Amino acid sequence: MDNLIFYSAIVLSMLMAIPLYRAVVGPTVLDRFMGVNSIGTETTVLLIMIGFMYKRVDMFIDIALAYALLNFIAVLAASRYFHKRKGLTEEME
Amino acid sequence: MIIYIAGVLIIAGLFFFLVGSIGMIRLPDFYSRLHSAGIIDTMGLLLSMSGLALLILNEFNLGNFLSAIKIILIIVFIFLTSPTATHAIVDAGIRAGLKPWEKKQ
Amino acid sequence: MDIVSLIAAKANYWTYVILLMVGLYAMVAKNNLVKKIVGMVIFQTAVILFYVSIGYKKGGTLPIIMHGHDHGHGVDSFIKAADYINPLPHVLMLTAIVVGVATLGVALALAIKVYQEYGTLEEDEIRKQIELKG
Amino acid sequence: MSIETVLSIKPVLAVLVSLLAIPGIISSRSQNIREAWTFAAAGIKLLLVVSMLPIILDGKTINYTLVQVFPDVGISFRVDALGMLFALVASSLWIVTSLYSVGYMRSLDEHSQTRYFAFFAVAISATIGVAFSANLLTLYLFYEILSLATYPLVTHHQDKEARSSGRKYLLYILGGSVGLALPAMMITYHFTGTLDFAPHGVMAGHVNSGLALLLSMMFLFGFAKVGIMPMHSWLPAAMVAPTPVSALLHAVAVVKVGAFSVVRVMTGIIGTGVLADFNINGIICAIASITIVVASLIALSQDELKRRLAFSTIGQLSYIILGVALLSKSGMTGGILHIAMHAFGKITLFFCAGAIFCATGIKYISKMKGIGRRMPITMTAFLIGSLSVIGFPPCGGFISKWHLVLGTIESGRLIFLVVLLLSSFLNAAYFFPVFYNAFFCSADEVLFEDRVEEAPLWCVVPLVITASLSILLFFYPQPFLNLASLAVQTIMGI
Amino acid sequence: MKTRQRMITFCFTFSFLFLFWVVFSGKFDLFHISLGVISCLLVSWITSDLLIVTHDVAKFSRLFIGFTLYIPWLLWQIVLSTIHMFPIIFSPDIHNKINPKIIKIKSRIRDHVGIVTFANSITLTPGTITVVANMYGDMVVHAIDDECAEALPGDMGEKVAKLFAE
Amino acid sequence: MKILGTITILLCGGLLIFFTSDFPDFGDPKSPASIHLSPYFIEHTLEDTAVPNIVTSVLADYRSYDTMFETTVILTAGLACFLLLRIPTKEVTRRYYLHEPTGVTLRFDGDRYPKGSNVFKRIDSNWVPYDIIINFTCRLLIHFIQIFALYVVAHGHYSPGGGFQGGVVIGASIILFAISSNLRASIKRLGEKAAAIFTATGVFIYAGTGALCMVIGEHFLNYSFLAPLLGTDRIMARSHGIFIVEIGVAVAVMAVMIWIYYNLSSAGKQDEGL
Amino acid sequence: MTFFDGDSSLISNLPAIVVTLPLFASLIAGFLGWKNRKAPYPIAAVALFLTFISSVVLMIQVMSTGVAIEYRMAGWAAPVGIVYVIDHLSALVILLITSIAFVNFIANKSNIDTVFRNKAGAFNSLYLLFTAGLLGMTATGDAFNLYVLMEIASLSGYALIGLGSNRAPLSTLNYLFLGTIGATFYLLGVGYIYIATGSLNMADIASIMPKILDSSMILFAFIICMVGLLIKMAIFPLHGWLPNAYSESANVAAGLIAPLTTKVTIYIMIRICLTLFTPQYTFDYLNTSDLMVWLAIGTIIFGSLSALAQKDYKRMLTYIIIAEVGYMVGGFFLGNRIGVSGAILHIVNDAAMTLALFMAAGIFMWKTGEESQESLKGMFAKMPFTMAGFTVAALSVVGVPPTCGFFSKWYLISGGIAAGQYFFVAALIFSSLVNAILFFRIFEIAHFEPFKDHHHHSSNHSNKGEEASAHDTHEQTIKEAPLGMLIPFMAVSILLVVLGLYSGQIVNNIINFAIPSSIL
Amino acid sequence: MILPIDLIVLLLVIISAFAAITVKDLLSASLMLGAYSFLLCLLWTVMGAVDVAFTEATVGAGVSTVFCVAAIFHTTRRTKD
Repeated sequence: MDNLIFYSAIVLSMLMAIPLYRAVVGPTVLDRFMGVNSIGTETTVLLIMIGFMYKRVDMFIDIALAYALLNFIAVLAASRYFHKRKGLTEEME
Repeated sequence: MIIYIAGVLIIAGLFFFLVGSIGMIRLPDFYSRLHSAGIIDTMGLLLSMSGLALLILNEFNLGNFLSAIKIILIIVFIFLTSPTATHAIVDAGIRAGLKPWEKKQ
Repeated sequence: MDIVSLIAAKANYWTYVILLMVGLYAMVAKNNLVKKIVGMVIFQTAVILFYVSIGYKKGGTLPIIMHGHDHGHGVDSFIKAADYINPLPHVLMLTAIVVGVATLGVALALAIKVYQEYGTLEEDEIRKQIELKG
Repeated sequence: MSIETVLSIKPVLAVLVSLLAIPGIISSRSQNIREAWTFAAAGIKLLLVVSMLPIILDGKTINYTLVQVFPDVGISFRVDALGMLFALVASSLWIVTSLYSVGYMRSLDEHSQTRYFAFFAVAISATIGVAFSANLLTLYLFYEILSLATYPLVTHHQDKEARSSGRKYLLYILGGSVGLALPAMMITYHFTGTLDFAPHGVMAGHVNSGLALLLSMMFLFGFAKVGIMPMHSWLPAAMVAPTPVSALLHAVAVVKVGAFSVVRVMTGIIGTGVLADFNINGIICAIASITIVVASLIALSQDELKRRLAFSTIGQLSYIILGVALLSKSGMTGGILHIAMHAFGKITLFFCAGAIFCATGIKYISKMKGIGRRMPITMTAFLIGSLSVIGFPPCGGFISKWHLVLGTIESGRLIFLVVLLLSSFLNAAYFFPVFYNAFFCSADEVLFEDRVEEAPLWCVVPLVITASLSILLFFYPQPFLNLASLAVQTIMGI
Repeated sequence: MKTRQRMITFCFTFSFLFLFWVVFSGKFDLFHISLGVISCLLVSWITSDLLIVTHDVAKFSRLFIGFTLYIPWLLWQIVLSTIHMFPIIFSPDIHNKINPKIIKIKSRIRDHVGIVTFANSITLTPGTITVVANMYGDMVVHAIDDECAEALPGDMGEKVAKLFAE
Repeated sequence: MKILGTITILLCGGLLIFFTSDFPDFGDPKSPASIHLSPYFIEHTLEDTAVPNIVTSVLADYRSYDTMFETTVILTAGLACFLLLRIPTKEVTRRYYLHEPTGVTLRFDGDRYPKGSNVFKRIDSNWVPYDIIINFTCRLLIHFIQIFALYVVAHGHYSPGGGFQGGVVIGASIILFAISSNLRASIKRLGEKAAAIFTATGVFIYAGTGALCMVIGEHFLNYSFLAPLLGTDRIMARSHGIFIVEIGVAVAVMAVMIWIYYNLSSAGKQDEGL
Repeated sequence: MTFFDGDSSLISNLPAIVVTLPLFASLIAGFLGWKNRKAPYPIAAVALFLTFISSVVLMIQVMSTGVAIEYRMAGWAAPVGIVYVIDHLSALVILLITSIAFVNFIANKSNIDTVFRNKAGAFNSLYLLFTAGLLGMTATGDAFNLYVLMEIASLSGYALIGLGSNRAPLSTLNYLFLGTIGATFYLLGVGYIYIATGSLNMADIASIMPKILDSSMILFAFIICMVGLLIKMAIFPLHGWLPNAYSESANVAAGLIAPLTTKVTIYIMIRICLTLFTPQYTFDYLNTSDLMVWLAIGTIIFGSLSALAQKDYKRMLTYIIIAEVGYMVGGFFLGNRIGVSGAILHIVNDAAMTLALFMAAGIFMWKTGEESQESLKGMFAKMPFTMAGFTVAALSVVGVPPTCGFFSKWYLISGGIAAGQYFFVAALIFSSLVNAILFFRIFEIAHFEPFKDHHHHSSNHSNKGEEASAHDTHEQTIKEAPLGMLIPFMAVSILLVVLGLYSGQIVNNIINFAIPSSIL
Repeated sequence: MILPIDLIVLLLVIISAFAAITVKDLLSASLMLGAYSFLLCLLWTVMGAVDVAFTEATVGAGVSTVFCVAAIFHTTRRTKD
């Protein structure tokens, strides 16, 4: 079972490259929001998996929880920017 | 027995993560990509987290039980926040004037 | 030493150097003030990576005593230092993170002030304005 | 020969007394009270200095250390014969100069008189401090204070000319002291570990010939107040100052402090032994001689009276250096004595120049035709002063020059005898036109109207005093002569 | 009446939060329980006005039961729509497969909580995303293809409406 | 500048990477860092302080003095942002009001705004309509975030977390409130003044505990002298002392995060913002 | 001295009190600032005064016992916990910091009231926090604790500086970047030390040091720490942030920050080199002297020349500060006893001089509202007392006896000669001359040019004739600075002379004990 | 055991750091900074520094991103580099 968790964690961390790709490449800012949001979700799972690898899940759950909540705040704040400032591109060159 | 169910759930969760990620790359515009990002937030998270929760319960005691409940709570929270965040992002996109991709007739 | 174990042994330190340099580059060479601030954050976190890497111990578990919850202060004679990751760098880095966020706040406040004064965040444009004003 | 020392706070008091008068000077409401403070301070200072005279003449010295600032070096005072001589000159002439200042400043209605008197007091304090300093550090300290305190005096008029002259003044004086004298002092301290003036110098055994030469030159040019060429050109420039200041600069305080410092360093730090051993004194003598001759020649070509006097001063100062550098007994006596004799002579000349300016507003010699008929007292005093400077018998200047001439012969360097005689001739040459213009021009050439009269009493009295003192010193040079020979005894160890 | 309502809200918030505390804490000694009580009192005192779902206990319990029934159904819907997304994502000709469109739907839900529940359910099911929702039940939805668009408001709307029916 | 920067960075980086070869290997249990000082902490934390989380015990006891100043750093940042940004303008030239029954937006210039009216509601100049989804979800979440944060503060002894993390999470919850509704509503609940006073209070709790120890006993922050006050033995006194200062940290950090956010998001006007 | 013999709890806790007193006062000031605008100032003033008193007591205590006081924070002994170590050196610097903070605060009361108005509470708080940070940096014996306190001092410094003129935020932001780079490099250096020794306590590290002298990590730790500190003290190639930041800040802030920041950083450098890395490593093993002295020479030359090019009074002062940094760094790295004494003495003297100059700047600014040198026209006539004090300070910078600048320069030059670093000596003398030119340029302007009233420009415009004859009648129209500013300023300028005269005592009784005996 | 994950996350961290300073839009930069913080948090947990990870999660991901966005809200998104 340890091996399963271990390999799943590796796979999951590799999978995180894809949302990261979306976040890095864009093309719009909103794609980046989406990518960051997805990274957050996957990281939450990965955190708990690491907890299993250390055999002390109870220590990691709090972090995962905080993580999930605060990820939300960050993305919300960023999208609030567009709620109040019009224009995706007009401020940019 | 529980272990195997948990293992299957985790692998299924990973599979959905993969699916969502591929969708995020392949779909043509931001709005449709959000749909596939939704898979990550819902199915992927749900399955893998419940797998992990089951895995904890494999060795049953009070502490582990509470840990499992906390994992379920994480799911609940993410099910609350994820659609809100998605909604906020979409709203931002609409307000920012990002035109949805439309199929060329 | 074959290449794999070399990478395993040093990758963290290399990464810290890379991050440090990325941050430093942004602070030195970038033109935009907020970009510089972003670089500053990266720069500071690089050091945190360095410290945390120092603290890691192979085969060690988290620096929280196992089964320490139940007996209040019953002396556990079997606690072995090698079993636990070095906690001291973690403590130091908590402080460093806090310092980082404090600095970030002040830097952003200053950036807002600069923007209010010049209407731009680009350093060369600001410099041009200063020259124009004499 | 052991020198008996006496511990006394008197030298410190003598230095401080004029400083203590400054608050009084500044806070005074009326001119009279202000000047009363000045005179009181001057009087007390003279009394203090004179009260120490018997002890010094007994062959003792007075010591007092204020604070210890470095290991073995402190702000400390010592009164010996050489310092006493200088202090006596300075403090006695201060009274006269103050007297003269009052007349001069009031009659010309100068501005900022309070500032003038305050800085005058600081300057005189610093002068006494230099005279009484026991080590090079203390000397340097007061030297710098003097440089800075005279700056506002030199630039008293606050106009463009004063500004550029002030610049030049500071450039030379401060540049020399910070750039040359200070490092020389540090190097000395590093090699010898002490800065105290010892009778035979402290360098012997610590330095080689190259370093000794380097240090001597650094000191000689670093104490730029002595006006050795090429560090002389501040002096003519500083003539923009009011005349009492010029008198102070050129007769009493500034230039004499430079000369005194050089003498002190040559005897007390470098030491006659070292000078003689490495034949440095020859080089110094040569430099001094060149200065003497060149300065006299330049003086000939000056038309402005004060500038001519200034170049005269440059030449006369080098007599002192030359005399001491000859390292013969008489030469040294003459050099030291010249500090006093030249002071009395030159101050008379400056007073006269000031009085003329006061009464007529004229600065140029060529325009002074016939002035002797209108201002007989002043011009007579001028005659006496210039005779003293030239070294003509009935005046004090003769005595010092006589000793100098003896000294050249004693030391066997006859070339310097030639220099002395030549320069005396030149001296006469550049003073002669003044008398000629003043007294001997034909009646139709007189440029003055009848109503031109003597300068105010406050101006005339001091110059009469100094002129008569110049003559008196010829007949009664004992106090200075004794002090000078006492100093020479200490230095030469005879 | 007002104070009683407030008391109820307060008690409700408090007990709910305390439940959470116990789950989080997992420590049942006096020290930690009292800490929990203090914390929950603090939070419910500061923010009790934010969590007004209803003042009616009966309605609340009905809602609670309704929700417990609704959530498994929602999960099943999520699974279904995810499976619906599969062929779209893996199809080689993805641009022909999808037909994104923005549609307006109207539901008869008037309750705020109901609208939020419905909107979030729509977003949670892959294939549809709520763009705008207002308090009168009008919604703008982005759907990835026609099938998803046609399924709205559909069963889901019905169920939520029934749940929050007055 | 860019080229110069690149060269410098490459040189520095190369040098730093080159020197990593002398480091002990990653995770080497025999490195000096692992064998000199840290074993003491690991082996003595339970008998000294009865706190299983070694990070907490080191943070708030062995190196509590650092942590006090860490909190002070936060306070300094809050004060700095305030001092730099805050514009104490009483007169607002232009305000927008929503007439709630009709939904009409009105603009008032100068001083002529409807004071004390029930039907008019002040809105931001770049106002977005009330978003029911975001608003409701955030209102729901804030409680849980806060109770979670308090849990984190209270259980810093046993699990990761502690005053600082908990404080930030509480602060984040209020920031979430400010984002989801609007800044003025949030300021009405917890104003700038309260934030500042909370900050000072938080640091004061920490430093005051230290000073109390100094007054009672001998050393600054030596909690074991608090034992008679707390009614426990010296070891538990340390544990409780840690808890007290963690509360102080939490209060200070919470308030500062909010304070800085207020100032940043409204650019010092404390009126309308993100 | 029975007062100190008793095991009084207050006395034994002094090291903690000195640092925490400003901290507490800042909390209370910040707290009360919301209630009453006038309340924070007296509190802060009293707290600074008490801190000053306690630092004096601390100094006396150290001098009378002759051994370093070790104070254990939280009761844990050295390597485990954090300790404060008050030895002669740190007691001296603590005394310096408290006195300067106090004097500057007292002198700027009216400034604080007018410039900061509603934010006076926050300002006073930050002022106290800055002081506390510097005091802590000085007192601490723990390498990491130093970093935290450094950040407190820096952050509050940024805030204080950033509230200056319109351009201040930009320069402060640059300062912040550079300051952060410096502090982070220092932190990194501490990390390298930690990885090599496993300890954070300075004394503990020093005791491990001899075993690992040739470890490359220690070498790198040294380099990185030094680079960080050199950035923070604005040495020549890394100085860019300082002039703008200091010259554009408010006067009251500049009066605190300019004298202290660089000096305390230099103190930290000395502390790190002597206590942490041990002189054996710094001077004998690494032989850093030549490189650092050349760096110092560059700094001195550059600072002096740049100062020459400035038209603005405060900017000129900032470049002088840079040059002075070169003095101290160079003096320290001469590596002999005289040079190090000179460097330490110059820390004290230069802080006092800079304080006086910036206070003068504050007074001029208060009077004229301008900062260019041209605005000082006719100041000698207008405000003779201020200018007298200014003259003393200027002469001290130039290095004219008996002001204190001369004596520290004396030690530095002696040290340079003893170490054979003749270029350093030359640079010092060159810089003295340049300083002389700089200040006499100002004197000339203030002395020769007629006064122009900037405040009442319109009223004076009509009667130009009066203005021309202004200096004739100036004795009736003296307008000095307000007494609240003038008296502290005069006190500081008198102090400059007193410090000079007593520098021998300071060196013999304090600095001699501060330098380890291994330095000859 | 933990190493492979460590290496992968390190790689991701570097990528996001580069992205954060190269992206030509400040809002994106601050978001990338948030992502960078997330990944760092992951990295800390991988290395067993749970407290640091917790702090990084709360501060780096939550609060500092919000601060950045708030500051950008009041300045501008535009950047030339």
